[in-house]
Amino acid sequence: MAVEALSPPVGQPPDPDYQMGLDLMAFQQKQRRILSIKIAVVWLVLLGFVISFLLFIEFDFAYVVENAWFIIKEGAKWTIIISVVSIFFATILALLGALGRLSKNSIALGISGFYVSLFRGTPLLIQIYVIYLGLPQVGKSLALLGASLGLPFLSTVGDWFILTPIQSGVLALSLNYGAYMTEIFRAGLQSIHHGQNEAAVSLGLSRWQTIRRVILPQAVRIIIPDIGNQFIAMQKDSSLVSIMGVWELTYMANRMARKDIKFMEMFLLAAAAYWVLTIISSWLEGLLEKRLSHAYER
Amino acid sequence: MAVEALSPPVGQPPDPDYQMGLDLMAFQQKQRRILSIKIAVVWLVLLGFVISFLLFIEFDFAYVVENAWFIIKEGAKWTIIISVVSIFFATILALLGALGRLSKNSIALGISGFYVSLFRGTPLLIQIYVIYLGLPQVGKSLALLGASLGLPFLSTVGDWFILTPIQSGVLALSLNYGAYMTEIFRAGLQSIHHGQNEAAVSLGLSRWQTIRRVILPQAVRIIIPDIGNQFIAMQKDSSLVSIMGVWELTYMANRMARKDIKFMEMFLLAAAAYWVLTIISSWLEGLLEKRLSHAYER
Amino acid sequence: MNAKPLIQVENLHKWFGMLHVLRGVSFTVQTREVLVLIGRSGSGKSTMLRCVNFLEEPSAGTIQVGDVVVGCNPGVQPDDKDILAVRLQTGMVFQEFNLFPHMTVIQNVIEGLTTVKKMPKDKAVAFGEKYLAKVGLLEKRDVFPIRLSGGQKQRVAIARSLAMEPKVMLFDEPTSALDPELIGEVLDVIRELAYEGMSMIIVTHEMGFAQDVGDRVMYLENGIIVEEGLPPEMFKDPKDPRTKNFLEPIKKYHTL
Amino acid sequence: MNAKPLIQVENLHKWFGMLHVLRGVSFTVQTREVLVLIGRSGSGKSTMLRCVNFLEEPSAGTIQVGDVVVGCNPGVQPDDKDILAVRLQTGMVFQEFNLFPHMTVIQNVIEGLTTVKKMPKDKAVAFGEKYLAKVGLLEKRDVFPIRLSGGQKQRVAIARSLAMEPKVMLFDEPTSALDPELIGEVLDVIRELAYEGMSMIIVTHEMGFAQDVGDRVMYLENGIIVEEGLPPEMFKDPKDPRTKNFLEPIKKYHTL
Amino acid sequence: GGGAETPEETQPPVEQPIETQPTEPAVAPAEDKLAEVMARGILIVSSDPAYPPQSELVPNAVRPADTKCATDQKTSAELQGFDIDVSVEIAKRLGLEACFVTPDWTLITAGNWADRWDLSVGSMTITPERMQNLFFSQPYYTTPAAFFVHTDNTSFTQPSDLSGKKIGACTGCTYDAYLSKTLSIPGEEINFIVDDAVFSGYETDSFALDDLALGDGTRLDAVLTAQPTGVQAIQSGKPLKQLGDPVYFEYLAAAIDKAHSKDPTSFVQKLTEVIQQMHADGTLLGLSQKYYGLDLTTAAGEFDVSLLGQ
Ligand SMILES: Nc1ncnc2c1ncn2[C@@H]1O[C@H](COP(=O)(O)OP(=O)(O)OP(=O)(O)O)[C@@H](O)[C@H]1O
Ligand SMILES: Nc1ncnc2c1ncn2[C@@H]1O[C@H](COP(=O)(O)OP(=O)(O)OP(=O)(O)O)[C@@H](O)[C@H]1O
Ligand SMILES: [Mg+2]
Ligand SMILES: [Mg+2]
Repeated sequence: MAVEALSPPVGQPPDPDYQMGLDLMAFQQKQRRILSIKIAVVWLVLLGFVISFLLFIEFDFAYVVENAWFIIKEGAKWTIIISVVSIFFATILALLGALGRLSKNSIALGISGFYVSLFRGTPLLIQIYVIYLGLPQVGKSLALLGASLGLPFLSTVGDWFILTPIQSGVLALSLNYGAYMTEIFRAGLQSIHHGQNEAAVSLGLSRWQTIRRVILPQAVRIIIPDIGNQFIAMQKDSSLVSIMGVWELTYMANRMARKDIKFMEMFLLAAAAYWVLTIISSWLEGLLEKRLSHAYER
Repeated sequence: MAVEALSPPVGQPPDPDYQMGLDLMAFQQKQRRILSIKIAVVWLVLLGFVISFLLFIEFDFAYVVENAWFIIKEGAKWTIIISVVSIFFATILALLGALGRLSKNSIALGISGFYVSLFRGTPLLIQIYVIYLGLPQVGKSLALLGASLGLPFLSTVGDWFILTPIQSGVLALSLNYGAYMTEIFRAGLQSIHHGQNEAAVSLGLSRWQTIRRVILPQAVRIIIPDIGNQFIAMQKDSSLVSIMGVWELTYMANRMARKDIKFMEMFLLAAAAYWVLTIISSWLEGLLEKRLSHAYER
Repeated sequence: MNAKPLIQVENLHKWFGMLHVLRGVSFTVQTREVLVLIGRSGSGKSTMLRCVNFLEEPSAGTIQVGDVVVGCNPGVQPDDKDILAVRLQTGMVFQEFNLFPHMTVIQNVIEGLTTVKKMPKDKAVAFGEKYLAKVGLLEKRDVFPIRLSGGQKQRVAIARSLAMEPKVMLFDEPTSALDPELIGEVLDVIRELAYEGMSMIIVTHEMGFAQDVGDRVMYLENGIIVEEGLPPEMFKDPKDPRTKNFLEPIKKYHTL
Repeated sequence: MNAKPLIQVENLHKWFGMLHVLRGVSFTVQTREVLVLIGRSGSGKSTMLRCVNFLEEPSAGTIQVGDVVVGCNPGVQPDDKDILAVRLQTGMVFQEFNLFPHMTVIQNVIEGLTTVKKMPKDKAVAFGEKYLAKVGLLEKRDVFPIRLSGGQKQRVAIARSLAMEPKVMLFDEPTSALDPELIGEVLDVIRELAYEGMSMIIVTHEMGFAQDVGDRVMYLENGIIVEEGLPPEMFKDPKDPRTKNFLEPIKKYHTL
Repeated sequence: GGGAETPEETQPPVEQPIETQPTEPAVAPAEDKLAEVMARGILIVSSDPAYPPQSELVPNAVRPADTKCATDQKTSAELQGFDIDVSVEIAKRLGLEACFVTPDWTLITAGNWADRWDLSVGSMTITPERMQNLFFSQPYYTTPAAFFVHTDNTSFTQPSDLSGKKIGACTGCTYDAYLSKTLSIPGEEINFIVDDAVFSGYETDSFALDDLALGDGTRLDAVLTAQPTGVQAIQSGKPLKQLGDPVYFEYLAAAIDKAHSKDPTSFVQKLTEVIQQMHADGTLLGLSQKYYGLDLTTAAGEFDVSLLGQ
């Protein structure tokens, strides 16, 4: 409740029942506080269950404490870097994809439809494999082709196909999430009332001007929570890049676990780290959402 | 266009411009057909790219043809069984979760909130490990506890914690997707216009009757596409149960690949199989959606 | 003195946060009386109506409907049984119809009978058909709401409320969402109910209709009943300057 | 004969699938003339208005606005340049206002000027303020639309259209989404425009207002112009039985 | 590789009658793992068919009709390889049918099998860390670990040239430990001859070999892996070659969960006896020759299992 609402509106006679409103507010606030406390208690009880689960499985707390900082510092760094970079490119891809899906141009429609179907229809893991292991083979074939045709630049082009693990991971994550997000963005763009489009077009704005000036700025607000959700999911999916030896969270935990045969300890440490990352991301997303809703608050 | 619309409405004088309408319809149909053909051409060109990619990497088509049936028969069976069973339980969990999130009861709020946060916040892979590896240890501790306390039934209860790979996989997938779908269902329930709730309550329906008779039946229609999307995603995530030795699609492809060192061949075969499964699922979801929209068609 | 009123609301207050929407409203509705409520947007008309059947929980005040008396005080939740008793005696019709889109017309009408009153299906259908016939829509019995015009939807909504056989009907701007040429059919149904002696509270902007069917008119502003009286007098010659202020521009544009 | 009309629509047809919504409509609007369009819901009023500025593409017919003539034939896409030329000469006001919610009032008003007409920002703002003042909302300059009442929103929408200095204004039920006591302020603005000599086509259900500002009234039914004439005559004594049929119940309930 | 020696005992393996008496009479039969397995009639072995030629799946295999294996277990007809043959032989000598489950490596090495399977015959290296959770039998063979480089490479002539180079291996396995100089194998002195390797970890060795095959130094300079694995990659046409001699040997044994609900002591002893028998009668050597073309078993037969102190 904003502060201004707590004093009677200006220009009107003071409300003789003002105290009743204050009492009601106080009562409701108390109710809300009691509910929050009750919920917190439930969480604590459930956390207690989780911890007694750990006790049941003879969890080696000392080992976790000893190794936590190293794993989280190195692992979380890469998890965050890869997720952030990938969500950035995925957002761009999804934007282009959504515009393609909504256009009337057959080439844009065809490419965006194929892209979404292909990358949503196949597993991310396989996409990573193909990009990491398959692309270099294409590059090699290109170089061979260049040599036989006397086109040396093809060999340079071929080299571009040999991506580092990080590049491969970011490319695969961007393409995969871009495909899922294309559909989300499309729904977001379509959810803008068609009256907005009509008003813009009536003023003389072109189709592209309408999208850029009127539709997109409104859609952003709607799709921010979705981007946030995808970002959270991506943090976990980014663990798949560990198969290429990127030292992110899962890789670090897995390596330690295998070395010292402390699987439960390391997995639960990683899970806790992901959980914290998720909670932080949700919170940041909430902040961003709040900032963007400025124009929509009375 | 339904057949009835093609003849002029009864009770009105025949439209002298009827032919104009037919011509326009024919023209539009032609336009639409041309667009479809153009899009199909774009898809074919893109498929051509994919195939030339395969040629570049010296893809062994004969090998794939030889082994495809074995892998798909055994692998797709398990992929489908596990996905179908898991989406069923996930839907039930999500329904309960969503009702909990929307209730005013602190225990329901606390449990559903904790559930969603925990299972969305941690990776599915780790959830599978914990359920497969960790639960039996809890069961064992329970049995020990039972023995020391002289409660033999605790030992029976302890045995229930030892799950087979399939059970563990279904449990983990259901819990994980249930958490994501809780939020989807909550949004679906909330998207039903509050006037529906008010009308039901005015008639004297209780809160639960309102949910069961008025809100849920309408929400189902809205969330069916989401369930479909989750089901498609789950088909791919179900490959994680392979770590427990379930011979589903990814497992089969991977083990064949290792046997004959044909990674690209087997991964792309698996990818194609998943793609086909996805397309079939989308199509089934569309059918279901259509059936449910019966009451909403003029 | 009158007989015991059907509805008696005393000193009703409603706060939304620190927004004081109803500032101590008291009024009565006698059996067979039609009370018309007019006022600006945001003056609290809907809130008042919704407090009567507890769609909004009153912040303070006493509400009596039929034999049920519910006293509301800050921080005290009214009893669920009392609320249900009140709702069974009141029928509510909304501006946006709020038909259940997944049910046919007859299913809409019998929903309350079968689910709340636990009436056997066949008896409920007979009941429902009676009231569908009353609003002139028996032939739309098995149609889904989406195939009805706005006016037809609202008439089905009225039948749905009537089938529960309430003692009083509450109408919240029942024609505001309708195209002008469809308003008539709905008003005709309400008018007939009035002639048959149904007790009603009607919130409306159709001043001609209000004058026609209302036994009494109440003008609400800022959560306070500013003026009340007989319709012809109120509309021709409002006493309070605020009422005058409200009615003037409407009369200017609505009179042909 | 009149001078060359500002708008001349000839034999306009519009099909939605096999639904023949406009069945060969022809009419003209002279400079400084106010044409009022009335008719039932679904009769094609909005579609007709929207065809004039190509929000809907006409299926067949000729549309002339100012110096631009666009002939439409089945299967021929009109030229984008022509469509833009028509739109720059017409201002459109919608029932649901359609203000851009992410822009302040002044940003809404200058959007067309800066983006379409490429006017420098400061000049556009001066322009915008002039028209905001005209609709009496200069003090709401930097407010976001959500903080405006419905009547204020519609007045900003009118200012936004006027700022583009069109030759003709099209109003599609500009007050249908407004609470009754807010209708007056919007109608007053439109009335003033009429007195100043702005050419307009107005779709409205406010018959009192129509009679007041209209130079000519057209009654549309089933995509055909059934009757047209001078407002007082049409409303008092419609010739066609269909027009009579439409106006009767409205007069019954709308007259105090 | 290990020197090929003719086993002393050339007699064909004789099917031994099973001792139904548990070797440890102090433990009640119901509490004894071996007794439980014998009573059940099948031996449940874990083996992941991800590691040819030790274990791989058989395409289009037909499940025998008379099998006692449960529906979620695989029969010996559906899998093949060195480990599978060893498993079947062990089961046969116990008078049991071998049935297989196929959990991944992590789940096997983690221990706490919850009685889901009886033992792992999965070419598991004996390490002190694994001995926290598992008992090991007499090793049934050894594997040399060797470095592989691209055929184009001419600058490396021996493993010690790889110091400071980019070397790939599986993540968290013994090769990883060797490169980070933390490896210890009971009964063996490890000689760390590569310093400051830039380690690149992979989910499995085969991806490391794939990356090396892309070109000399393109992604990797060398890969450390099991010699048979590297040889198999070379045979499948990858442009790789072995660099110098193997750097160490791993002893690979059957493993048993320490946390079985029944006492596994006598079971472990019995297994050791059976494997020692298989060493003694040349069965294992025969299998080694069949799958690897060389003797990888003699050193394993000589391993003194009592050194493990378990
Ligand atoms: N649930 C709510 N939460 C907060 N404020 C509310 C709520 N419902 C109504 N209000 C506020 O209470 C005031 C009265 O609203 P109400 O709907 O009763 O007015 P009304 O007279 O029915 O207006 P209208 O003619 O527009 O229907 C308004 O200022 C409104 O914004
Ligand atoms: N985009 C569209 N697609 C299909 N049918 C349409 C479309 N737009 C309008 N129609 C149909 O065309 C007919 C005329 O619609 P229109 O909106 O022009 O009527 P109107 O006279 O403006 O009615 P109202 O008073 O309700 O605004 C209606 O039957 C409507 O259902
Ligand atoms: Mg209201
Ligand atoms: Mg219209």
